[in-house]
Amino acid sequence: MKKNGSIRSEVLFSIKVIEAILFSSLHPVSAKVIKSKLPEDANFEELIDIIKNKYLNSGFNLYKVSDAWAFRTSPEVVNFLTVEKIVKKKLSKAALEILAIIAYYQPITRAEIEDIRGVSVGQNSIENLFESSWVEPKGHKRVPGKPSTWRTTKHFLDHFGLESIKDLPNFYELKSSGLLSRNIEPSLIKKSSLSD
Amino acid sequence: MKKNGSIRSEVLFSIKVIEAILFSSLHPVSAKVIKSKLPEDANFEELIDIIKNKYLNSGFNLYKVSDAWAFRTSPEVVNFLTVEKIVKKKLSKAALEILAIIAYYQPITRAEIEDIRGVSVGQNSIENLFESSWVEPKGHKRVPGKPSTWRTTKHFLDHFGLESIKDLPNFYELKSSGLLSRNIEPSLIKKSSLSD
Amino acid sequence: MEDVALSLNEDECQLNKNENINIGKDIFVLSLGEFEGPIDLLLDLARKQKVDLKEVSILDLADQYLDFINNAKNLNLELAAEYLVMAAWLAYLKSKLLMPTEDEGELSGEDLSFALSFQLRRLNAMREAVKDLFNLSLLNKDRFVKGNPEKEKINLFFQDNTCLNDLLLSYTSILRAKDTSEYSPQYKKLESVELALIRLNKMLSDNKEWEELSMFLPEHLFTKDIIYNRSILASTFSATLELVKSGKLELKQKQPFGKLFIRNNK
Repeated sequence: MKKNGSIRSEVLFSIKVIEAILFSSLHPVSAKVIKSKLPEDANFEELIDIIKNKYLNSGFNLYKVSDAWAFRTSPEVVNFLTVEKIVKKKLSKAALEILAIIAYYQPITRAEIEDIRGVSVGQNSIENLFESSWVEPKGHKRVPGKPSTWRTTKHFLDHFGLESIKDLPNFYELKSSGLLSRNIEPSLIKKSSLSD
Repeated sequence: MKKNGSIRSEVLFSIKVIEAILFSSLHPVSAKVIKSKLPEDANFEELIDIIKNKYLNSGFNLYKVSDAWAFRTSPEVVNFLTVEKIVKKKLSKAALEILAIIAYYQPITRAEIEDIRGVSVGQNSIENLFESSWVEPKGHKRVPGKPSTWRTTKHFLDHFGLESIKDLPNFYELKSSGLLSRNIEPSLIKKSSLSD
Repeated sequence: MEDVALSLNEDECQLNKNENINIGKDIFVLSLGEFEGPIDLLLDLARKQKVDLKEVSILDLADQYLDFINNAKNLNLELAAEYLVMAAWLAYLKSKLLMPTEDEGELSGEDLSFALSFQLRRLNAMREAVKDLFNLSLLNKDRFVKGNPEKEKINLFFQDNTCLNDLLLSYTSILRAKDTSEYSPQYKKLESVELALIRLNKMLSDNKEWEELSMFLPEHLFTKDIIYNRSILASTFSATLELVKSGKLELKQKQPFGKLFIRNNK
């Protein structure tokens, strides 16, 4: 295959063909299919070996999958392909209500939350808040059934910029801010100093 | 970048990272995205040059599309590829002509395209090109009515294998012959008749 | 982005698509529908002159176009207005070229024919450009993208956008909702006519003389509750009328808006 130390041009061309086939193919390409594209006298194994070595230190390497071949990105650099995206989202209305009730009435059981809301609390609602580190269990209430009680976390305080749970505006502060008036106007909500 | 004739290992690793990023992406990847994955002191232009040369004689080559890069199979070996058929969307003769006019005259308004073609441009012609990602609006022309102007997209460049609009066939010849001017004003008529 | 490949058929590249049109000959096949307007037709005619477009004789071109239009008219074909406008313009251009005038401020025949030739060359250049573009290495035809692009590994970071105001609004909405459920309207304190009747009956039992009605109001009439005070006045008067009607009481008034006097009717 080699002549005076230089790879013959037919070999170079066959290599190009194999590279392009593997690059453009949706699936690993079988030896049979590749061979069908090459001249009869091509030494398939040798060509594959050359290609394998050529891409040994590349960002992608030649892999054998059963009797087929494919290029795959090198595991070394796979972490550089990760795209990091920040998704901004708000808590759902229900989750926010439950969180607010836990914040104001902690420690509190699920049943007590349901009492306050007047509707049942979905099985996952509190668990979701727990997984997002908003709330955490705080022991059990000493009543029949020993239900878990919940309280807010340090993450909760951090997120809302509160030093302690006592910094949440109390009932009278809410009332004087106008947030409790019956006919609360959207403009009032926005103007409210609480939004700052 | 070189030390004792050998490329430093950080450079080798950066090359691997770029190769992997470009290899794994279907669409051209912008310089900005690639740079975000490299060390701060990496010489991006030099790295891209090294990769471009490395794949000059491969089955796939590095193409620059505007400010982005992509691997594409080499046109040399196209006959050896059996690629899964891609839906061919035929554009009408008129649409192709409008596409070419937008490419050569961009940014250009619908009225100016009509001037060049001598016929009115159907309401949907440009919109169809837009929906197929060949053209995009580029602001408004500061003339009465503030008409939208159009330009070709990065996808257009990618499709025709052009690095920039200046690489359009005969772009400079057409420009220097005055044929790329929009208006036929008396002054222009005399000037360009001299330029021939 | 859609993955589409543009294709250009060979027949779409044919610029000389109307080889069968012979101007001024006995065989005349007219198919205006193949032209995209008069400029397209003119370009086609210009290419028939088989010279560089720069060298095209505008005078010959005008003649050929006018012949074409006249033939169409003779065949009683309906011509679109734009073709007729162009014919009129070319006739004007022809007259300018044949009989040059020295009118300042008007474009000369040369200027006009250059403008037309420019327009034809410009459109022709774009038609050639379409062909040239499709001779490039096209994506998905000559060059291919990676067949199996790797799935972008995306790490999503959810950043919670909930602010304290959201929390407080949520809480206060709960409080307001609870408040509503316990809401009971407070009725104003009023004296009913029934109560006034009972009071009057008690007070009138042993009264035979005329007495002012105001004497029969309750002792502590002037409370702070003005509405209550007025209701007592109203109910006392209503009760009085009720008792008069049933014949238990007599009522008299000396003048309009004067004082009311009552006495037992027994």
